[in-house]
Amino acid sequence: MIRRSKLLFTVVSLAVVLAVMVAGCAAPAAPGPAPSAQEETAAQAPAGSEAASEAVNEILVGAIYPLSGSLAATGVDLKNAVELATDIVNNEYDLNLPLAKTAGLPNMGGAKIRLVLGDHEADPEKGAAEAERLINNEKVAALVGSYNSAVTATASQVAEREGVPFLNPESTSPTLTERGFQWFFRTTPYDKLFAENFFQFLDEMKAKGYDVSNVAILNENTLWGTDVATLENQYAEEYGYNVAANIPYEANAADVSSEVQKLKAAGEAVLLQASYVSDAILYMQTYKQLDYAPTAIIAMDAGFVASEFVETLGDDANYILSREVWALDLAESKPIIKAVNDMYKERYGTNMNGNSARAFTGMLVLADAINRAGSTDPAAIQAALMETDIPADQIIMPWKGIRFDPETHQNTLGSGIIVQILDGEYKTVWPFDLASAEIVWPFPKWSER
Amino acid sequence: MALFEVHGLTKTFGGLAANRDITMRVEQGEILGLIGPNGAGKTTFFNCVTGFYPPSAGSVRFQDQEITGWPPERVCQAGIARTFQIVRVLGDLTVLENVMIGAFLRHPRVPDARRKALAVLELTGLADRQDQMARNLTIAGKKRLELARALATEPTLLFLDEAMAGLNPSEIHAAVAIVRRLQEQGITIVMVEHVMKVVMPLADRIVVLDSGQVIADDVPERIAANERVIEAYLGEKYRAAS
Amino acid sequence: MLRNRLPQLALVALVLFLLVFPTLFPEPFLLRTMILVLLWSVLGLAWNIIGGYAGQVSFGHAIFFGLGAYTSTLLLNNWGISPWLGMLGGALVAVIVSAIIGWPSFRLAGHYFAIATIAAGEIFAVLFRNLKWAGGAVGLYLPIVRGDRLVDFQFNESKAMYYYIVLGMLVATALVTYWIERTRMGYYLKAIREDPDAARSLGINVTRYKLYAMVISAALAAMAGTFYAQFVLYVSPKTVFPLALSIQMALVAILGGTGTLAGPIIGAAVLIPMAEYTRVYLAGRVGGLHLVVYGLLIVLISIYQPGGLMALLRNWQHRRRQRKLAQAAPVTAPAGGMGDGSV
Amino acid sequence: MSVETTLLVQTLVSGLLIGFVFALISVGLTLIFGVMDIVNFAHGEHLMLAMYFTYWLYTLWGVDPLYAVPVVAGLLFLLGVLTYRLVIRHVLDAPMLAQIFVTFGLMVFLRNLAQLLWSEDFRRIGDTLVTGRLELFGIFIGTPQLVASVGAALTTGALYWFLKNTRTGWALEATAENKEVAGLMGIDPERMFALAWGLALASVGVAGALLATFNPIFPEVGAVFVLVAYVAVALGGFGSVTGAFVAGIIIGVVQVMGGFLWEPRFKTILVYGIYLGIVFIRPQGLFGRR
Repeated sequence: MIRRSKLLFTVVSLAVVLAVMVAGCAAPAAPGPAPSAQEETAAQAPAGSEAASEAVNEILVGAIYPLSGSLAATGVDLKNAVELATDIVNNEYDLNLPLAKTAGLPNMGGAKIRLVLGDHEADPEKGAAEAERLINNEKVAALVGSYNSAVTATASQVAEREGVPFLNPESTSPTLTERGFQWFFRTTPYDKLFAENFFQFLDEMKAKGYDVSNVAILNENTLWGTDVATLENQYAEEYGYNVAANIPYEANAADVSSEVQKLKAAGEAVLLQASYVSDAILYMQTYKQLDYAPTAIIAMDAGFVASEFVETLGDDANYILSREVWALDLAESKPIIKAVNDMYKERYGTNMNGNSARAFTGMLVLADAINRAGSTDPAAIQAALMETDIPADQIIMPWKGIRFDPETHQNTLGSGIIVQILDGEYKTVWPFDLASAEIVWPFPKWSER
Repeated sequence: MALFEVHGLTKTFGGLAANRDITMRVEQGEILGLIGPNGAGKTTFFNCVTGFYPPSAGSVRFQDQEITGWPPERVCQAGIARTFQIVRVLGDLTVLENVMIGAFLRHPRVPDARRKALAVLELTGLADRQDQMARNLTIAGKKRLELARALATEPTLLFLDEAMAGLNPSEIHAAVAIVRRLQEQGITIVMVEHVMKVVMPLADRIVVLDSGQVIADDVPERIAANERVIEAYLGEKYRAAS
Repeated sequence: MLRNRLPQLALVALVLFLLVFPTLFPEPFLLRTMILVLLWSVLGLAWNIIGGYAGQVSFGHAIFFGLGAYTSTLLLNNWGISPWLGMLGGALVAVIVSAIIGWPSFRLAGHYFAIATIAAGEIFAVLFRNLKWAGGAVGLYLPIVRGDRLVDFQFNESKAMYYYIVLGMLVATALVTYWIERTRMGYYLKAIREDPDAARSLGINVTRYKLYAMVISAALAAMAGTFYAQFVLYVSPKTVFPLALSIQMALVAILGGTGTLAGPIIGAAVLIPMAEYTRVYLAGRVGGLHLVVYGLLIVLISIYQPGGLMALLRNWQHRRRQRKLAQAAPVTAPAGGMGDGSV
Repeated sequence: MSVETTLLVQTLVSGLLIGFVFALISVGLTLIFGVMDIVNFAHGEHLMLAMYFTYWLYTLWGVDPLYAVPVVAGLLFLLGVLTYRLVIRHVLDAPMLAQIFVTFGLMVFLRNLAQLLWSEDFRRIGDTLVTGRLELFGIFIGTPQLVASVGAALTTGALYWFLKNTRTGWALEATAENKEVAGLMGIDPERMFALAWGLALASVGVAGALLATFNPIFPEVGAVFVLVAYVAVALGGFGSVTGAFVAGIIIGVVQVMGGFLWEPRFKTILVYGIYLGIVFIRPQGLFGRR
């Protein structure tokens, strides 16, 4: 009897699983990492230790990203980007990018870079564990990663301990470069700069004769959102704007009407918002439902530039302004972007986005440094990174180039852009000289759209 | 001076009274039978005097000490032990462990508690099953285990709530024997029984409850002849029959 | 003769193995995994005292872990007080808080208690996310201290010291558990778990003993928290206060077998490496598949082996004993609930 | 109305609207507990499944969520019975821990399975029959929210009527009161348990379908609602349908009002605080028996 019910249970549960699997594959949005990833990780598992000996013609670089768990989708984008960069370094391509035209690293007899992946599931402890493993077991020469600021913090801490260069292409928490680390380098401009951009932008709008004196600050109150809000408050004061409301909220809420009510109570203002995607969407719906239309909504990217945002909201997503680090329409002023994006799209079926573009760039910067170092000795690579000087035309970012601050190791030439969603597309609207579309201002009333 | 006295004890649940103005006394060393038809309030009475329900009114005295409204553990520490109508053995523990937990009250150290427990198991004839899981015992076994567990706390006064219910004649016989032995050891016993004929030969005195009130308090012989008692029970019989 | 000694011998062998482990496998990632196994054994055992022995399912133990981590870290960062003292400080704080939470919560029946602990846990998470002086959501970074001195409780060159410290903590926790199991307290806690009313009728002050269990459990969890802070050198609400953490503490215990000494250790020894290695080898391939497997695993365990892995062992032993004493008292079948007299 | 009052009323209304949804979700949870003393920790995931079912019905066959309500309810009823037969039945006599963990494991399993199959992406049902909003005296009411609230009220009402006025309903309550007695009365507890699971998930199915009209759909969506549901269930007294319903609404209002009048980020503290406060004073919850 027991035995039979056991059997029954096992069989049925298996059946159920299979059934759902099938159903799932029918689903359009089923995740499927590129096959190349599999070979890579498959190779990585056994290789490891002996890789150290043949390091001469093969340089191992560790990449730590959220490959599973709640950020898996983003993690896969990032992984694809660093893979593409690696491939461009390892093989010959006619692109005006560092190391593209040669196969492998010329200064090291054409040695090739091999990526070793680590998955941190967005958990700082696991991030540190992976850094530990990649450095000691896989004997990687350097690390890139790790998207989530908190994870980057702990992972880079391990790298700092072990004395291995850690290049961070896409975490924007200011604290990261304020730790006085020797081995930590960051290519992306960070929230401090973005926050300042907002007010530079607002000043320029003022200059154009628009009335913008009040700002309201709305932020989710985890690590990132809190940092952002603090900075926005600082600059608001510095640039002489009045903060009409300052509302931190708990992420992943079921209902945000009280927050929106508070915003309404605050009156006319430019809303500076920092939210992850689930909240971003919920807020937009609540704005519409409660008819809240501020002068403008300027978002600190994240949720507002996630692919789901426009997909989910459709037309309701229009007219949102968001800071960005990158936008596809920059190709109009920078053809190299198109070339790279085409390669990316051909392999992974999607366009690049701010995250993948930054990861891609970061990987190239690291490769360039290793090449100039001419060895896998961490100290040499670190020194080379310090020397890094890549001109604007050799990167796919809208930056003035890449050069690290000798103290903080923050890229000093980075800069952000502001995009606006128009007909479901992200158009660069600021800096005005890079703009590909005319900005819509102020944010239209819900009843009038 | 009586060992245990109850004065005007009343317990009401949202308006309806389960015990109404009960007054009775228990003398040192006697076996008192507490009987009555279903729903007469016997178990409620037990729960009130052993601290599981706070009485709505009235007082409970034990050894010249006011114990009204004391929590169960304190009542037990004072020397009053009880068993439950629906057996509450600690199923996941062995028979020995069950009894040891009772014994710990007076013997904090494990070896002493075990010694005490083994003695009680001997007395209650459970010694041969000491390693069995309590949940695997028969109803009779479980009831006996509860009794043993209560005894292990070395009570002066012992409340047995239908210790015989659901037992077959031979098991009842054994149980009766045990109760007698306890009395010889000087333990005062109050036993609730639903079935009159079980208590009759055993009890020195019998108190009859009906719909929450004491309707008789007398020696067994005269209880048997008591009009109201018979009536209460006949009514019960009819109810049972229907 | 020798067979009866078998367990002791096994234990000795195990201890020896654990002692030489770092020298046998100095390789850092393996060592780190082992450290996590030991750390989770400590947490599992800590949870087991209140959740396993006393049967009060707590889904809020992250509170105490977190308090331990934060207390020592704040003491260190603000006043440079040694984490070792911080560890005691954290334990103290946890004891106080657990008493404050426990005292009223214990009046709640099983599920009310479980959910009350969830609620308490959430409150602490939100609270610490918003406490500026505790780093808020950003959390706290611990300064890197070179030199690997024992007093600093920080070791950058080799993880071995971390390993021995947490091993020591495990031994201590195990001894506490052993002591509880072998004294009146252990029996009382089990009695409370099985039937609080019966326990009270036997003169057991249920609330007091639950409180003892809670306080001890909390103190141990807090000490583990301090260790974690020193180990990861970063503390934040997201990492030390999440519900998931409380749940894994319980999971480790139930997987191995609640209310037993070896259970949580076995549980951790199975679960943690599984988690670590699935992550390493599945990285980037089927994201999150291992979590699906976990879920199924938990369900199957709860259904077919509620006693956890320990129960498997015990049954096996039991059968051996049964075979030995063939003339054992016949185990009578459990009588159904119906017979238990009328209500 | 002055601006302030408008804001206050608006906030109150929003609170009520979300409260009704909480209420319906809590009702299912409490039913299971009432009948068999088991907390379904996978309740949120069942809600999530309901929302996905609604979504697929809409995208694959263009069924409007409103019409999908009965279908999804039916599907979840079956799922409930199945869950009982395959999983829960096996732990009826198991220790409480096992009972808690079996549904907990179910939660982990379902949530990550959804993540694996349908990815983290947010999905939303675009245009439904109920898209839009009403405006009365400057107070805005989202039509979907309104419909959801009404639906929630009706479903709970129906459930309540069923429990009080049908033989099966009585049997169910009898089982909740006392299994032995119910057994003696010739009620088969097993059937009642299965029924309880069916009904509970059916009601969460209704909630899911209605929620899908305005809430984005993603694997963790259940977690967002279920913690509140636990609190509502305990607050209303485990097992009390009316209790859970009222408690759900109370929590909705408290949360939104509190958030508006106090710091929004302390909303959660407010809710859990009140919960703790009440259960400490009244461990059986607001409407709980015994």
